[in-house]
Amino acid sequence: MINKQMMTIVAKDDIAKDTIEMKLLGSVNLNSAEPGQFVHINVGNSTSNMLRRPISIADVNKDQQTITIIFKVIGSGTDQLRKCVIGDDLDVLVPCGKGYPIDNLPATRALLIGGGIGVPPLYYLAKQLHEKGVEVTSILGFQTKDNVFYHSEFEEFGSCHIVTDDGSYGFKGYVTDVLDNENIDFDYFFSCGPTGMLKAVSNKLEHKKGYISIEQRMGCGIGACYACVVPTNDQSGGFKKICKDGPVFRVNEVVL
Amino acid sequence: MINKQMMTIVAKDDIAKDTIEMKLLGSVNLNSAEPGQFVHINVGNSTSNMLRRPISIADVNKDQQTITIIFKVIGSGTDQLRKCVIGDDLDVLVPCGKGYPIDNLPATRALLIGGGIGVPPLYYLAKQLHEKGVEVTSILGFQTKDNVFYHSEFEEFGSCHIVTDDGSYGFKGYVTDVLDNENIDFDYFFSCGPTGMLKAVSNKLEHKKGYISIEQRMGCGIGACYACVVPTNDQSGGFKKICKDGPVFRVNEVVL
Amino acid sequence: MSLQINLPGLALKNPIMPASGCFGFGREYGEVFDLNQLGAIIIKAATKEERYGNQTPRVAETSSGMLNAIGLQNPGVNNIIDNELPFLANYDVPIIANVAGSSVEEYIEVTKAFTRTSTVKAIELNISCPNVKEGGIQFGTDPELAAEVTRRVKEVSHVPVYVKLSPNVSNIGAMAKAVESAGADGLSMINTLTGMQINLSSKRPLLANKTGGLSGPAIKPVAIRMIYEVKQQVSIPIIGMGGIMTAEDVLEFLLAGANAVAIGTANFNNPFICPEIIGELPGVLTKYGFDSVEDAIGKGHEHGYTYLSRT
Amino acid sequence: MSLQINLPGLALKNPIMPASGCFGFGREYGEVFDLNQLGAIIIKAATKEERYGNQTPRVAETSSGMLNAIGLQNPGVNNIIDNELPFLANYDVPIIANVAGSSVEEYIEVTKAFTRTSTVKAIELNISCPNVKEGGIQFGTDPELAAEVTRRVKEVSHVPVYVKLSPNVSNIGAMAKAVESAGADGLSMINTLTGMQINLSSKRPLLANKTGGLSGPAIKPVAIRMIYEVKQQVSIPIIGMGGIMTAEDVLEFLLAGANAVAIGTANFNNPFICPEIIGELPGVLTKYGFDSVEDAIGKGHEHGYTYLSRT
Ligand SMILES: Cc1cc2nc3c(=O)[nH]c(=O)nc-3n(C[C@H](O)[C@H](O)[C@H](O)COP(=O)(O)OP(=O)(O)OC[C@H]3O[C@@H](n4cnc5c(N)ncnc54)[C@H](O)[C@@H]3O)c2cc1C
Ligand SMILES: Cc1cc2nc3c(=O)[nH]c(=O)nc-3n(C[C@H](O)[C@H](O)[C@H](O)COP(=O)(O)OP(=O)(O)OC[C@H]3O[C@@H](n4cnc5c(N)ncnc54)[C@H](O)[C@@H]3O)c2cc1C
Ligand SMILES: Cc1cc2nc3c(=O)[nH]c(=O)nc-3n(C[C@H](O)[C@H](O)[C@H](O)COP(=O)(O)O)c2cc1C
Ligand SMILES: Cc1cc2nc3c(=O)[nH]c(=O)nc-3n(C[C@H](O)[C@H](O)[C@H](O)COP(=O)(O)O)c2cc1C
Ligand code: FES
Ligand code: FES
Repeated sequence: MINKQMMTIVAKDDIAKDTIEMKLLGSVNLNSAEPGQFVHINVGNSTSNMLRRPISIADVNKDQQTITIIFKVIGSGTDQLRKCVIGDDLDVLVPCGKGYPIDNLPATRALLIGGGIGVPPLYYLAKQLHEKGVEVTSILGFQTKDNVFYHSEFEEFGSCHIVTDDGSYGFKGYVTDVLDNENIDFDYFFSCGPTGMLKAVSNKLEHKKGYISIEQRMGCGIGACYACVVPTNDQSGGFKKICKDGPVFRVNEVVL
Repeated sequence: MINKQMMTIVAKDDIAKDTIEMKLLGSVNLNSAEPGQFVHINVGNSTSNMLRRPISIADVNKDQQTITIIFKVIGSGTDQLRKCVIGDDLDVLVPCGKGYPIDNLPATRALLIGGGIGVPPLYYLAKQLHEKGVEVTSILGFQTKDNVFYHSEFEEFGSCHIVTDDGSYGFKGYVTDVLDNENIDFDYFFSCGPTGMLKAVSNKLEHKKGYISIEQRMGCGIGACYACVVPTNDQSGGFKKICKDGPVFRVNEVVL
Repeated sequence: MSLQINLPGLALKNPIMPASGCFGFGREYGEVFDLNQLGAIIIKAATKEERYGNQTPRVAETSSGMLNAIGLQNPGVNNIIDNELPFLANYDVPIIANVAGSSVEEYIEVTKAFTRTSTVKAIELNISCPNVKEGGIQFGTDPELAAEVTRRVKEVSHVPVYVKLSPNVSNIGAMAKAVESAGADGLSMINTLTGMQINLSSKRPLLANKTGGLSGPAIKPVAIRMIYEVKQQVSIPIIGMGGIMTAEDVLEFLLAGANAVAIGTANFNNPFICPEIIGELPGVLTKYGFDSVEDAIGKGHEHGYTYLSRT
Repeated sequence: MSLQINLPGLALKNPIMPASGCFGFGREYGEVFDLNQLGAIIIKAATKEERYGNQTPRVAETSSGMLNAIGLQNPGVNNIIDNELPFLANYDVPIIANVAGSSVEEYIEVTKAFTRTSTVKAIELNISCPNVKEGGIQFGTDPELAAEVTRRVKEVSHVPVYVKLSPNVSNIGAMAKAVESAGADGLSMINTLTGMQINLSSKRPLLANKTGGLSGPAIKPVAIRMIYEVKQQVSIPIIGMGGIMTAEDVLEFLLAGANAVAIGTANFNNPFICPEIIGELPGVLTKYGFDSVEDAIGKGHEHGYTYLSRT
């Protein structure tokens, strides 16, 4: 169940260019939060930034009842969030949406493919998969060296390939180049990143089972306003709400 | 000349109910600021509180290059100002308007009559008059005990009568009751406060020379938008801009 | 304090209801708070057939507001009656059905369909949709078309009809009077102002639909003005909306002449906004000297001007 | 980078000018910064005779905006020519005179009066004033009245005429086309949206005039939409305005189809806003891939939609 709670910022770090990691301490139990779900944060007041901002849950610490978020400053809302300091309270809807359904998944070797600010949700996923004994390989793509984060964090759970557009860190190229060049063995893949990347990955891995996480501008974030719909791929004229039915979908479940 | 400067809050105190005294350190010379002039403060950002708030200059310390303002929290702008803390910078237009023209005034005994949040500008006036050797008597009216401020400060410059609507501090009644009951000798009076009070004072003292300070909702604060006009009393159909020609006017110069 | 208000077809325990399109069919918010607290619920627009609506992005944020171009996505009136209304029937809250269409016939058919349920206590006739037959002119901007659709819908409706006015008009009073004479039982105002945002990077309108409806506090002064203006020209009640964020805003709408209010965009910012405002309203009414909601309605039209005072 | 723009009658060094009514006759802002930096100056509305305007309060603050009801206070066109224009003639900046009136005759007389000065380089015809003869209908909401007044003013004007459109209309495109066919050399849009604020304590409209014009960022989406809509229907240039606060906002107006822009409310928040935006504009144009102002005009109408991406 989604609840609205005030969460206190207990840690804040710059981890890459314009990229901030924050730990938020909950006032209501966070145990149900799953990898792939997001929080919907009120970054304004009644006149500025009317709409909440969706940010993925990058990690959950059940002992401390904190969640970690990682966000990139791209506009007024994330800029506002950047200005918050340790000790500030944030008004957050948590947890929102449906995460990666790994509980009942017969996965043994997982491939995680993340792009840019789509990387954060994969971290908590990697951690959970690793805990369940699933072998994890990751491919993370960033624009350039300055944008790279969490390389060593992902390496804790298995091998991690980093690519950058300009080769300034790791391999030069796209995440799909790694798929071409390395012979990675996996039974399920999980991907999150820009739409272009998700399309390329879905095409390349079209015969594989996998899950992708997508994004869209949101109004309510809870399924009431129909701002964030995406058509399903089954020609039935059906649709899914990204905020409620997603943001995680089976590959090819929805039209990218 | 009005200039726009960032001023740093160097002191902040609650001096009465919802009434805050702030000292602002200028980055541009403040020597020209006169009693009766005001500052025009930007209390918002581009989306909230678009309009600046006019607040009287309550004191100037030329050595330290600070000005003092005293304001009452009555709405969103003053509430925003209340939230500012020592060290914050405020975007201020200073000094605005025309003050009490005491430099060339042949005053020897001055009577100051202030009501509520109209009291602040009279403080710097009292100080300046006192320095010039003018004998100062003040009558200050407040709603109730909780609202009273600067009693002892005014007493430094001469006798000070406090009245409250409910008699919870000083005399019970209105400032005009003091005029009736005490036989105060003066050649010029100076008044600032709610319009009702200014009217009552102007009527009672109609044969006396004096100056009053009035207020109106403002747009630009510098004389360009015609938001703050007040008709003159000379039947000519003329008008004055409170922000530029005032806020101080000769008694009976403008229609109250 | 009594927050009760009686309007045609609607016995409201309080004047607060979520606005159409901002609350779906109540399910999601029903998981967040007890819907029984609400004065009424205005459900999402119904059309005859299922509609997918516009392409995404469908929302954009603006200064003190937002744009939306959902495009009337809904499962069609029959699905709404069969699959959504039974859930809402569990609550002791009057349901108002927002009826949309692109021809007079469609409005009539949707309204007729609703006669087969007793859950719907009133119709909110959404005349901001373009009239396809008349070449895309909005029913909501032409007094004659608006009167015509009102009259025809009234003929088939078994419940009172509130006509929801569009603010994108030169003369809101003329629109209000036209639908009043055509038999409207009440008005609902305002719908969104048409707006656009252009994305600097992509160099095109941000919304896939290009234009969208502007809502939120940005439009409140327009809503208040229109309600004030219309209140002086008609005698049917008004459900007011447009930028309400606080109980003070509700009182401002009541003073302008609204008999009840709807809250749209604010739900997205704070899913608890409706019950919170209901809780705060008695205190605000008391603070400004009113004994009931009824007491405050239209009171902004009476008093003389009082001067500023900084005491 | 070249910020130059040539419009009928106006060779602008940059596309930034203060909006009418928000800059007086330039004297006060002239004490704050060097007016020679401006692209042009639109002076406060001129009527035939001196006007005192409305009672105070004349302004109110709203979410992301403000209401004003100054009521066209001005010393009358002859006083403006004799006492205000000589000051402005000292600057190397084209002056645009905003012409107001409550009858076609008044518009004509004011325009004629301006023919006796060479300081005024263009007329901005403010058709938002009520037409007293026709019973208070605004010239700005009736295409025929608007065309009529435009035609008559064009006959007597020795300089190009920009008609300033009111956004309080059902069909802005029809208004724009009407005045274009009547000979308008350009458009200026948008004027303010009519709004109201009710004061809870006094229980009456806060402005003495009751209604006022809403300006500021709140109305920017409406301005952008109307300019985008009109750009597709007329071929005369547009001076865009409504809520501009930043150089990015200016680019949004250019993309929507404005050839130059005016800045109103923002001057009150920051008296240096015009020169600041002029300073920032080249950087913003470069950032979004433009080599000049000219280059950006109307570019929001061309590009296909590109998806969101969070890389
Ligand atoms: C399910 C989900 C999870 C996300 N997780 C993360 C994350 O972990 N880290 C991160 O940095 N970003 C994440 N994003 C993207 C993030 O929501 C946007 O970057 C952010 O909303 C931008 O807000 P802004 O005010 O800075 O930008 P602005 O452009 O000023 O925002 C204007 C409006 O557009 C919306 N918007 C802009 N870009 C996006 C976008 N890419 N997706 C959705 N809405 C957008 C904003 O929410 C706001 O309503 C996620 C998005 C979704 C949908
Ligand atoms: C020349 C002058 C000097 C002043 N000096 C002082 C002072 O020293 N201390 C002090 O506490 N107050 C003073 N005031 C009054 C002060 O400006 C208002 O209390 C303040 O603007 C209220 O802002 P707000 O946002 O809290 O209220 P809101 O009611 O939310 O403000 C809404 C709008 O109305 C305007 N407004 C509201 N009340 C007044 C008012 N009484 N006068 C002018 N504008 C108003 C605001 O500036 C704003 O634009 C002075 C006013 C003027 C004109
Ligand atoms: C996302 C969204 C969807 C809406 N859908 C509808 C709708 O289906 N029918 C309708 O009559 N109004 C619709 N509206 C308009 C609202 O009901 C309301 O009139 C408007 O938003 C003004 O109120 P607000 O400022 O409180 O949001 C919608 C508004 C929003 C923001
Ligand atoms: C205080 C004030 C006075 C105005 N006076 C006039 C006027 O005399 N003539 C006119 O055509 N527009 C007038 N306007 C409208 C502005 O010129 C401009 O069209 C409008 O404010 C939108 O721009 P903005 O949002 O940048 O303020 C006035 C606006 C304000 C705020
Ligand atoms: S954001 Fe409202 S339904 Fe998804
Ligand atoms: S506030 Fe603009 S002229 Fe006084």
